[in-house]
Amino acid sequence: MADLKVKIHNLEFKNPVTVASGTFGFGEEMAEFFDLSLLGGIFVKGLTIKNREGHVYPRMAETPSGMLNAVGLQNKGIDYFIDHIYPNIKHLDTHIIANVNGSTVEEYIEVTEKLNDLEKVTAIELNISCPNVKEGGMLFGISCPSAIAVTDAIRKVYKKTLIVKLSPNVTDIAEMARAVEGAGADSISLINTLLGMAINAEKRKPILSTITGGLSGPAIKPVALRMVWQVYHAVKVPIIGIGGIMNATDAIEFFLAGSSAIQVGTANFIDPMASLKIIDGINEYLNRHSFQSVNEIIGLLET
Amino acid sequence: MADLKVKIHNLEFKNPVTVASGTFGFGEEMAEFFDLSLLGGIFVKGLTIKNREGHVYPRMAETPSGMLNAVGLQNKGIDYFIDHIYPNIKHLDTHIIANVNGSTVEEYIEVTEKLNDLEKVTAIELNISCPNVKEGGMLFGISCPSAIAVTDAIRKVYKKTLIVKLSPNVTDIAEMARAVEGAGADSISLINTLLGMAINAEKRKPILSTITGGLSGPAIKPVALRMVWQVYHAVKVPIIGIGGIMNATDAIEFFLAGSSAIQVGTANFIDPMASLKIIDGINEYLNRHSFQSVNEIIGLLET
Amino acid sequence: MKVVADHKVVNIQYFSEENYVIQMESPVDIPKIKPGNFAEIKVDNTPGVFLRRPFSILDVDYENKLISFYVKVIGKGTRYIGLYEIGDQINLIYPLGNSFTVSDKDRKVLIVGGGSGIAPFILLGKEMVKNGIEATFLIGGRSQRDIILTKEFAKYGDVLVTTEDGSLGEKGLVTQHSVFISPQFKYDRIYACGPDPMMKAVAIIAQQKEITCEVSLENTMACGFGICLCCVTATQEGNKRVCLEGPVFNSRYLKWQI
Amino acid sequence: MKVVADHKVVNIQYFSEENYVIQMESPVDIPKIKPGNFAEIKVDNTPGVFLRRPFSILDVDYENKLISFYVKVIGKGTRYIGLYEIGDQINLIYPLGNSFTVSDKDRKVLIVGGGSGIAPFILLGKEMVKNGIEATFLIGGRSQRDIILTKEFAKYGDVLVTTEDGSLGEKGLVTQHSVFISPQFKYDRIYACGPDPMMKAVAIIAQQKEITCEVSLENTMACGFGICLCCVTATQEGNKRVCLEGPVFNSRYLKWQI
Ligand SMILES: Cc1cc2nc3c(=O)[nH]c(=O)nc-3n(C[C@H](O)[C@H](O)[C@H](O)COP(=O)(O)OP(=O)(O)OC[C@H]3O[C@@H](n4cnc5c(N)ncnc54)[C@H](O)[C@@H]3O)c2cc1C
Ligand SMILES: Cc1cc2nc3c(=O)[nH]c(=O)nc-3n(C[C@H](O)[C@H](O)[C@H](O)COP(=O)(O)OP(=O)(O)OC[C@H]3O[C@@H](n4cnc5c(N)ncnc54)[C@H](O)[C@@H]3O)c2cc1C
Ligand SMILES: Cc1cc2nc3c(=O)[nH]c(=O)nc-3n(C[C@H](O)[C@H](O)[C@H](O)COP(=O)(O)O)c2cc1C
Ligand SMILES: Cc1cc2nc3c(=O)[nH]c(=O)nc-3n(C[C@H](O)[C@H](O)[C@H](O)COP(=O)(O)O)c2cc1C
Ligand code: FES
Ligand code: FES
Repeated sequence: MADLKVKIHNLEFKNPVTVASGTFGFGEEMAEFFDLSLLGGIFVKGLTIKNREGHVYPRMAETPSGMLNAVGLQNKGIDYFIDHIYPNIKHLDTHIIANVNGSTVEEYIEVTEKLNDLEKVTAIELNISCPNVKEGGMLFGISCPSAIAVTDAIRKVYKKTLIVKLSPNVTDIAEMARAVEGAGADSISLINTLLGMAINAEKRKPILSTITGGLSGPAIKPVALRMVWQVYHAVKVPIIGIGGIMNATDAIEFFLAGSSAIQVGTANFIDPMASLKIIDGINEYLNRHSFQSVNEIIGLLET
Repeated sequence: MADLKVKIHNLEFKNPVTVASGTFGFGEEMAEFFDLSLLGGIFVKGLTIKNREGHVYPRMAETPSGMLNAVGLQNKGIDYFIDHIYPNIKHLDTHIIANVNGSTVEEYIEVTEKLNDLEKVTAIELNISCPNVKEGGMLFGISCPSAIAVTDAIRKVYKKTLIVKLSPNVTDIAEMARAVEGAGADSISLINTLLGMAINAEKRKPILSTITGGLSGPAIKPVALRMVWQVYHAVKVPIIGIGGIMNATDAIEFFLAGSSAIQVGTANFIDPMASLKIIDGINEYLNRHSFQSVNEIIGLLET
Repeated sequence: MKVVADHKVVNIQYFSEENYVIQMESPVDIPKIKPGNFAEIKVDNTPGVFLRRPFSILDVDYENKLISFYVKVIGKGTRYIGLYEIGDQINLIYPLGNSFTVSDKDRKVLIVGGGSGIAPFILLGKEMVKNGIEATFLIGGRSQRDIILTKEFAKYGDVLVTTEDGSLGEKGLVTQHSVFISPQFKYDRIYACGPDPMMKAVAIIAQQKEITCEVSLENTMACGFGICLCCVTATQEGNKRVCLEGPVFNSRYLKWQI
Repeated sequence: MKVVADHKVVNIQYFSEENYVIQMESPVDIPKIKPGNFAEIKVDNTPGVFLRRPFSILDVDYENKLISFYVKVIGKGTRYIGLYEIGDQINLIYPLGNSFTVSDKDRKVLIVGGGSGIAPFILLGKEMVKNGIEATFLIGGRSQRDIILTKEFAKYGDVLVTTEDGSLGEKGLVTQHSVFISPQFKYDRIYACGPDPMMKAVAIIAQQKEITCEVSLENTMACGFGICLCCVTATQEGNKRVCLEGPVFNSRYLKWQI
């Protein structure tokens, strides 16, 4: 058994395989499939200050090797999470990371402040990249000054590990990464979904109620890998790689490009056991190639 | 038979199906498959002022529902085109459109000026979006001032139809489109490839010699459709839609989103007859839905 | 716990080019399946199919570990599943979703199915018999060829049929069947599954007659087990996941535009 | 004109789990195939396979419109092609690429094949016989199980074998075969197809002995017919497309790092 432990800022993860926000609920539903404590961490569904019903149906479109979603951050709000969900998942022996959303800097701050006291929420992931709603903050995530403003504000009120999640819908991802690192991010996760669109030619209508939505799945993996690699060469903080990871080989590619950990997203929908298989596969790869630890392959790409 | 004629600026195309630059050579090789005069137009392989050998092998990587390329604008230079290729294709009864590349505004101008005199080259496509090389001008295509500068310079020296090809690797595609429209573009084509990367996990090396390359194919269709739709609502000039078009349904989606014509790219590699099948399929769709002309469905998306 | 496993195809029976029942063998004991539960089927090797496809569980044979589905061909996935060969493996996840209410207070129930919406009603029929509830099945389709499994339904209750072209049973839509205007019309509960307009029409009748009506909704699903939030339907208490809080809902709980 | 058409699988013969010959029937008359020509095979319904796959044409039967390929399993596509069933349709494009030079000035030639690189040499052997040229086939592989089709080659000339483990023929790499140091070594031309290092080693020997050497290169191809420029190899006259100006090159024309 190779050593799968990785560090993100000052947190130790038992393994580098976590699950992406919005693709694993709050974990509760997935407990019917496997023991969630086997995961390195769980990034829970995006939280907002108030209850959000999300967008109207239809919210999903299948695309070549991927899907579009327009969920629109449906969640019952931070207070409901604290009172009704957190108590059910806080016993898990894995990192629970809250995905924080807002439509103003103040909202981000309010949500974050409430999370400060949850002992088992060991980190937050600042989502400045959700393409679906104003509250998802993509507007924050596509310009440096606003990304700096929100990161800086949260840094002031949050003492634990601060992960900032970047949007791929930008001209220069390295610049964005440097900006949030400078503003105090302890780690950077990327990528969120690419803004896309699907059309029903027969009905001559968009498939999503919101017209455009977020593209995820293997289709975006080449873009995600490229951005991870660019950001790895732009910042010093650890990177959490996301985008189309379906199996252990995909995960290894992200480590080689510079990720210290990865998030499994859309793959959970197709194979709820995907993340466990990925953990096994990483171990198998490390053994086969005689690496002692996953840390040895982070950024090891020979260029 | 529905009316398939469309207009791009002052040019009439016998049908809206053209083939994308770099995915059809200079047409010569494809004449072994079908009569090229059946096409609406041919966007020939990117031209530069001097001979370019392109990048070293490997130049290609297969990805989920797509591929990455790093050809690097291999071509024998504009003079060779004029002397040795143009004479062989000028008899074709279809629009021949030259794809113009440069690493400086001066180079763009030089190439363009030489094309002015070629009677059968009825338009040029200004490529400010090739992610593979400096000469491909992606640096021009990802900032408004430089896109305006090169478009404006070419507008001054080119009197025929000027199509500007946009890069999808930007934060705000509508802004780019308005910029080049303002600088004199008669039409806008989009999208060029998304910047991506592929890794061989076993060898721990990038698959492409250039590390990153251009992502094309069905994987990028949702992004392309979204951008066409955004640009359609941002500019008045006709749009030529590109990105992952494999069949007539895909093409119809691009018309609905606002394209006046489309380019078939990567699909040519998998099915050299793809563009002919798409022409037939468009006709079939129009008949089935009782449209007289393809012009009726341009931008018809009900939102 | 859920079953997530490769199942072996043991039989495919075509009723027409567009309708078939596929039966598979489970490698593990099949857990208790309730009427209305569904499975997510992974359709391998089909261009353009990326996500799983949801199908109601038609029938189970616990002893022989057999599970079957009734599939109507709609697009790529439903066509391809019918092309599997005996012995091929198909990955299934089940049981998913909630189920129809079976109340021993009920005496007589009406079960209305249209198209592939009849699928959950074999298991429901069995439960009715088990609980001594008298079931009437009302099956609708476009024409005779769409009306299948009636012999099977007849084992669990009366079977009424409508076809739009009148080729079998009464002519018209299910909701135009004479049973609804019969003076003897007296049911404690109505169940409906089928196209949205059909379910809405049934729900309206139920509401008028003040009878509880349960409908099983369809929806585009990315996961099928509650984690993506793509499959919501608007209810009196906000958006609910059709795959988890549904697919069965009391029609009055839904915020349908009826 | 090129053939672009669905072909019916009529036979698949496995030599081992990793080697097979697949034969297909063309719906149209097969145009003249030259030794070295290849085809682009469309591998349908295989996850992760988006582009066609190039394969040398192993043999053709013009009368019965049959075309065959020798496939070595490397990854997804090559595995899947071998799983087609008799009667299935596979889309092919051919003939593609250039071909080996067959010169009636030659008296004796040496044909060196390794792995799937033996594929183009059945057709080449036939041409040799037709032109009265004496061919010697030198076939290399890792072990006995990799050495196939030797009976077929024997129809067109002498057959020499090397295996790395010595299980058949001489032990070692093809280039270590005693033929190269034999005093009788006298060939007018050498043809080679196989892994790059093997072809380079053969080319070096040919150069030393001042014999013309033609090699058939592999390369990652997106199209296979000259339009994508993805498959280039560096030559004395700049980058050339392996799919169009190749796959056969005079080894001295190549800018190999030998
Ligand atoms: C809980 C549940 C139970 C179901 N049970 C059955 C069953 O027992 N038998 C059965 O035959 N079918 C059933 N369905 C429907 C079945 O899931 C779809 O027909 C199938 O997913 C279509 O897949 P496809 O690949 O063939 O179609 P695609 O190629 O994906 O789509 C073809 C067309 O149909 C539309 N479409 C596809 N699925 C749906 C949907 N669910 N709602 C609305 N439009 C859709 C698409 O937008 C597209 O226009 C059920 C669905 C749900 C949600
Ligand atoms: C002109 C030509 C003729 C050929 N003739 C034959 C033949 O007659 N018989 C035969 O068995 N094979 C032949 N090949 C090789 C064959 O095309 C490849 O083995 C096949 O494309 C691999 O596909 P796959 O999906 O199985 O592998 P993939 O799953 O695509 O790849 C598996 C691994 O092999 C590597 N790889 C795949 N193809 C190549 C390649 N062409 N060059 C270098 N690395 C590669 C990939 O990078 C990857 O690491 C020929 C190739 C060319 C260019
Ligand atoms: C249905 C769905 C819902 C999502 N919701 C969120 C969210 O609430 N917050 C967030 O930061 N990202 C969200 N994402 C983005 C994912 O976390 C991830 O960044 C993206 O899907 C790319 O990874 P993948 O290709 O592995 O899915 C969502 C993605 C999907 C598909
Ligand atoms: C191999 C290859 C070479 C290309 N070369 C050029 C080029 O020279 N000039 C250019 O403007 N675009 C070039 N492109 C981009 C295509 O014209 C097109 O914009 C892109 O591939 C997206 O369309 P598709 O998904 O249909 O392929 C190239 C694309 C590929 C795949
Ligand atoms: S389909 Fe994913 S939550 Fe219902
Ligand atoms: S493979 Fe496309 S040019 Fe050779």
